[in-house]
Amino acid sequence: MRFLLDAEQRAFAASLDALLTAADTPAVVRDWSRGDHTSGRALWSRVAQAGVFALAVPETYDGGLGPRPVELAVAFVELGRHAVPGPLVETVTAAVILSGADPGTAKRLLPPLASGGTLATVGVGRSYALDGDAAGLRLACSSDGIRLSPGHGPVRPSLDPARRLTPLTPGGELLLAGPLTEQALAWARLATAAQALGVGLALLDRTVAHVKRRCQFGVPIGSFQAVRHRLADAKIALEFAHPLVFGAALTMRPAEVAAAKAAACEAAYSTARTALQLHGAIGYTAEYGLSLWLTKARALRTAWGDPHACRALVVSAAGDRRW
Amino acid sequence: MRFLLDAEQRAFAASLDALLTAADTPAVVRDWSRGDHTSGRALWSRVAQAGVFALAVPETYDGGLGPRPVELAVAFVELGRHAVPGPLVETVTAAVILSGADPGTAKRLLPPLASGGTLATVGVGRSYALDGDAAGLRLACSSDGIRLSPGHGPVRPSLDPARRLTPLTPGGELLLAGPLTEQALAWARLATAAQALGVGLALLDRTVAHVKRRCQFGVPIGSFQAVRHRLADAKIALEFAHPLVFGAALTMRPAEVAAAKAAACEAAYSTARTALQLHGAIGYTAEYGLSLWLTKARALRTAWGDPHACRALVVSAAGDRRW
Amino acid sequence: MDLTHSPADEAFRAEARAWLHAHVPSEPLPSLETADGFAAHRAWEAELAADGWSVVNWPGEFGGRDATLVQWLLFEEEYYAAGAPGRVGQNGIHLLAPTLFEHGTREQRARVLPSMATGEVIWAQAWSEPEAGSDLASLRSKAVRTEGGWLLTGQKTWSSRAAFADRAFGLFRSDPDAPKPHQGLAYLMFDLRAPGVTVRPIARLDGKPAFAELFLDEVFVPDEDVIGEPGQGWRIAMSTAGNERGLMLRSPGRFLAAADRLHRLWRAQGSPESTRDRVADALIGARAYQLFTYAAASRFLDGESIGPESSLNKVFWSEYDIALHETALDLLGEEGELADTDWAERYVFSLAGPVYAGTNEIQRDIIAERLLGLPKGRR
Amino acid sequence: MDLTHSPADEAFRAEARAWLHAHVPSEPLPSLETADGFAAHRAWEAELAADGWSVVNWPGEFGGRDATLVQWLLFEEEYYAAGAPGRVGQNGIHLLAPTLFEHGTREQRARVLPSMATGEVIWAQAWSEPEAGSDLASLRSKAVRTEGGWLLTGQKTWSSRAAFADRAFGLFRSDPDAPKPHQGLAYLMFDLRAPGVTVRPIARLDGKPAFAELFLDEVFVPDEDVIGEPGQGWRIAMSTAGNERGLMLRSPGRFLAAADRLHRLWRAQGSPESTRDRVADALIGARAYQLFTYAAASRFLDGESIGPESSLNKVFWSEYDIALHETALDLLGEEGELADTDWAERYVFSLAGPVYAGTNEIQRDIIAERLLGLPKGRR
Repeated sequence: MRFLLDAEQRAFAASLDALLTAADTPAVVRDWSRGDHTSGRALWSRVAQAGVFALAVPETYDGGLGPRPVELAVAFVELGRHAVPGPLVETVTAAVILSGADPGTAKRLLPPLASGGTLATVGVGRSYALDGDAAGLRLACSSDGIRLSPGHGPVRPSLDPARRLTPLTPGGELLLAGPLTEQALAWARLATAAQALGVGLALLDRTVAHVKRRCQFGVPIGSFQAVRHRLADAKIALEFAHPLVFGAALTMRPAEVAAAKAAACEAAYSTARTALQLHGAIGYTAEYGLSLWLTKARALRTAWGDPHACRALVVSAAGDRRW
Repeated sequence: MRFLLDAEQRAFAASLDALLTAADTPAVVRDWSRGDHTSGRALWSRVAQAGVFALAVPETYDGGLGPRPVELAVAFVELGRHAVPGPLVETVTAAVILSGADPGTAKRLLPPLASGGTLATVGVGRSYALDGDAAGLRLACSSDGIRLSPGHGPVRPSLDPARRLTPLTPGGELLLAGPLTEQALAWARLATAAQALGVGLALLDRTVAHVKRRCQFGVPIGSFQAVRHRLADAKIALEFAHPLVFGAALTMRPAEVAAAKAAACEAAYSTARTALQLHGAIGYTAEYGLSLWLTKARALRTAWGDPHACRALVVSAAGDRRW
Repeated sequence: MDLTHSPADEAFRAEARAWLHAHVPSEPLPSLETADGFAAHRAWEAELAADGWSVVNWPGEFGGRDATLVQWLLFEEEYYAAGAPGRVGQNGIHLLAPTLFEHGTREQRARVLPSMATGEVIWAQAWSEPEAGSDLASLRSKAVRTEGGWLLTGQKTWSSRAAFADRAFGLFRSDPDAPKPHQGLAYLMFDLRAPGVTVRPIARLDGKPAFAELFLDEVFVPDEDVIGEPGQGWRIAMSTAGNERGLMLRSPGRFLAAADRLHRLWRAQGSPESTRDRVADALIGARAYQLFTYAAASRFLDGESIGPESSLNKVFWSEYDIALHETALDLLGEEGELADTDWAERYVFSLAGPVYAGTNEIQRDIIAERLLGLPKGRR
Repeated sequence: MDLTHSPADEAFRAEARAWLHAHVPSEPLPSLETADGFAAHRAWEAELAADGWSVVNWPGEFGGRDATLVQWLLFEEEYYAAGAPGRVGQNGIHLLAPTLFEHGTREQRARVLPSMATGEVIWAQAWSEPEAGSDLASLRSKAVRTEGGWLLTGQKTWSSRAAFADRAFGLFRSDPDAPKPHQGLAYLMFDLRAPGVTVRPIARLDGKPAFAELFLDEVFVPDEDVIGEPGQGWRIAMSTAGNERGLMLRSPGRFLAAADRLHRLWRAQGSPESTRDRVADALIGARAYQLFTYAAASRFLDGESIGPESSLNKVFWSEYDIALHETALDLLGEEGELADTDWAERYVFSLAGPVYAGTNEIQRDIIAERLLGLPKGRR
């Protein structure tokens, strides 16, 4: 038992952080939100080169380094912290789905996901798929199987402008029989939970910095106890979501991943509410950077299973075995 | 439209307040908690003389002044503020039940309730009745009718030591056919809501006084913003429960009364939590006066329909008509 | 205690309901935070005004119906129950007009109010400045005396509606030598298209330009557009701020209608048991707010003024509004993420509630100090 | 990252489980806050000690098993999962013993620890005074030098377990002339039945004497019962307070068992949909607390100390515990009002959590200042 990231994992997080700090992510987000994917694809390539998507691709395929869910969670915390746009979770999920396809299909489709050459999205049932207009590979999941969707419908806006929601065109090549597996869903939820945790951490950091700087009535507002205590509560929520995310990555049990998803998304969203309140009007504007994380915290809450659905899974699995 | 208490109603509240302030209610509560009802009966008589129970007894019966639900709510706010023990709500409910009995029964049983000569309790189904050991009249309600219960089982303690819970002995004279009416339940809930509101107001008052007096780190703790804001939130909850209670008393529509019950009990309970936290350890002791209200706030929450049951009624009635 | 309305009031309510039934657009107008939507909402103001429904509580001479406060509340209940559009003219109607009635001259009222009532002139507020959020007394934009009037120079921000509005009102420092920071301020009205004014729209979270920054460079304002004495702006504005946070800013009718909408959504989603308590709380909260307002209106009609208790009201409705819309988004599940829906627009709007018109932190400080009598803290 | 336990640790866990399965009383003991219950719990401590399970992480010479921190966590998980009784000796075991290990003499350890391990001597804490709640530095009870020891005079309060315990430990002002209030304090152990000690039990909300006031009138304490240097009591106590708020005060095993209990209650009540989310949050919170503790234990094993992050832990478990028990009472409906049930006893116990061992307000101040680096506020 040693429930801490090792030196290599910490170094991986630090290198991603450095890469994303150097990139002008806010500008990339603005381009992406307008449907201009050029700068986003460039950033995507660098994220892929760092090995992020390869973590979800089995080692047996070209470019694969996985499955390594713990390292994936490490990466997605950083992607969330830097508000990187695009179908990140969906590309990971597509890789896990395709790992279960026949070897020929997997061998054909997985390497471009690992290398970053192809962005993928995944739609389940009639719900929207993220960034279908940017994805080169669109998987449509229904109860009868998973198909390579031939196209996508018109983009609908999300509360998070960087998320472009698209219905997938029915039909296309059948890749796998049967619905989305529990395991693929667990990967989607784990990546979303880690991303949400990163979003929450960024919101807390930025808000702490803001309240130290912003003065009212002659003193920094961070010296007001109501402000201090609200930030302390955000810190507590995030610090207790953190081990759930990494515990889930270690076991990959669906109920444990669902617990992490619910806790990380609730912590991120309540931190977003706190961040907005403590920033005041400036936080409510689209142009101030905070909005990148604020709106994502809301959107990730319902992506890949809202907190209520996740909690339902936790309760139904309880009693079967210890955590 | 004039949604304010009139001068007479305000004078009634003030006279009850004076009466109860002069009585040593904490000592009465301690006696009552031990099963010694002597001082409680004496106080009960004075409350009855002030006309409180008569408000639920129709004018057509000896001693009756009612039905006057608004004045009843005025009275029960004061009874709650002073933590008066005994089957207050139940005596009112019994009066409303008996008003629907045949005139002979009503004429026999109602006047002693109005005068305070008899305390009554009411049990519904298999649940406990309050203070069955003190009550001279015990009504047992079931789906087949309401009976004069011949006795009561052993007292079980409540979290509120002043509430002594007793099962009622089955059998006895059948007074009315059919279950407890919606209207009688509405009176029980209105009285409980008003009592809970009074409990919450007392908790707020005492806590405000405490934080002005109690010093830590060289200043009154009432100057700390976390303390100030928590009390502001308690004030808001109570101030918005208040009009619901009086609005319900005016209309006596079951859903409106249920809304008042839910809101008043939630406000009182959250104020109790705040009061306990801001008093610190002293508030957690049985001997310090605060416990009289703290424990009652919890008990009243579930008496006569917990918040969830009350909310269910609100939702099911919504849409039928405007409030 | 009495919640029944007089026959005259009920007749007024019935007349409003009938008119609204006949006139409310069957399709929602586009968002009023867009150019198209602003124009559509302005046209709706004109339609309201044509039949005397835009400012019911104003005197007849300015386009109103001399409605009582209670009648105004009933009108608002009917207005929102009918699903009528948001009021693009509300800054002028609820903030500037009460100030003109109390502090303006007869000439100002005659000149300003009729075009406000018809929507011909839409007003924006210009209170905040970059360095003065909750701390209004530290305003720095100045008004310098010139012949026949004043020259305004400085920067205002968070000016709601200003992206598309015609005129604005706000406070400017007219006497830099006044001994205290909230003295020496003038309350002025100015044209957003006057020479020297630059309007820079600011997009809110969903990208819509719900407010703007105003850059003012020696903007001329004639003396006739100063309200009250030039040094008394703070006192005059505070009486408006009382109104802003008081009865008129958020009428109970809004929330009664919102709670009904939520209840319908809940039923349409299959009445899930897991959100039943939250839907009930929305219904209960709307009724509580309505009755709280009726009680306040009754006290007002008794001659009492609306004092610090308006802080209770502000915290209540702003947190209520967010909770209601969060419940709606939760009910919608994944669909709740979509931005091009009425629910999303209303959710985004609700998020600003705890920040503007005096942050909820400031309101809680006021409640603690002035309603509970707690010692002044350093906050 | 690794959550698997070594074969040795799993063997330790299995041995503990087997012993508990064979020994845990089938009926709950009476409340330990009553005279009968205290005696029954003391007997249970002796039964634990007889087979070496009362203080597993202590060295063998004092009655322990030299268990590692991880083994202690596993023992606690098994202990509470088995429904074993509350620990009447916990004040001594978790607060005094760590202090003796760090600051006591070899003689003190040999004299005090074995009887603590067997429950023969039950210890009460004596920190608080009437005028010093969160502000411990303002203690006034004094220790005056006398031949061969000290004379204690003053008043202590909120002394948990003291109504029935044998001995107590606490801080006393030994040097009234020390330049700062938290200097000049001595950390002392004393007999609750010594001449000059008056114990007045205090009843908590449910009437049970869960703590007591101590009146001390020249109570003699020999030098051998002073821990560390007489003037260093504050520093010594702070290292104990770190333990108190840190890993040992509330083991994850408690809450894992409590969450399971709640889940069983929920199912017994028909699995109502309306409380499903709250039951899920209890299950999730227990797991979060367990994993948070595993991470802290891992850092501790790496040689890091447990610092201000113990404040996160304190706020989390104390609010978690209340929420869990409120959910249980809500599930019980009217039955939840009954005071003579395990759920009621645990609910009342949980209510004290946010107040003791440093109020949650103080903890949030520490989090803001030391973990977030916010400026010191006046609170």
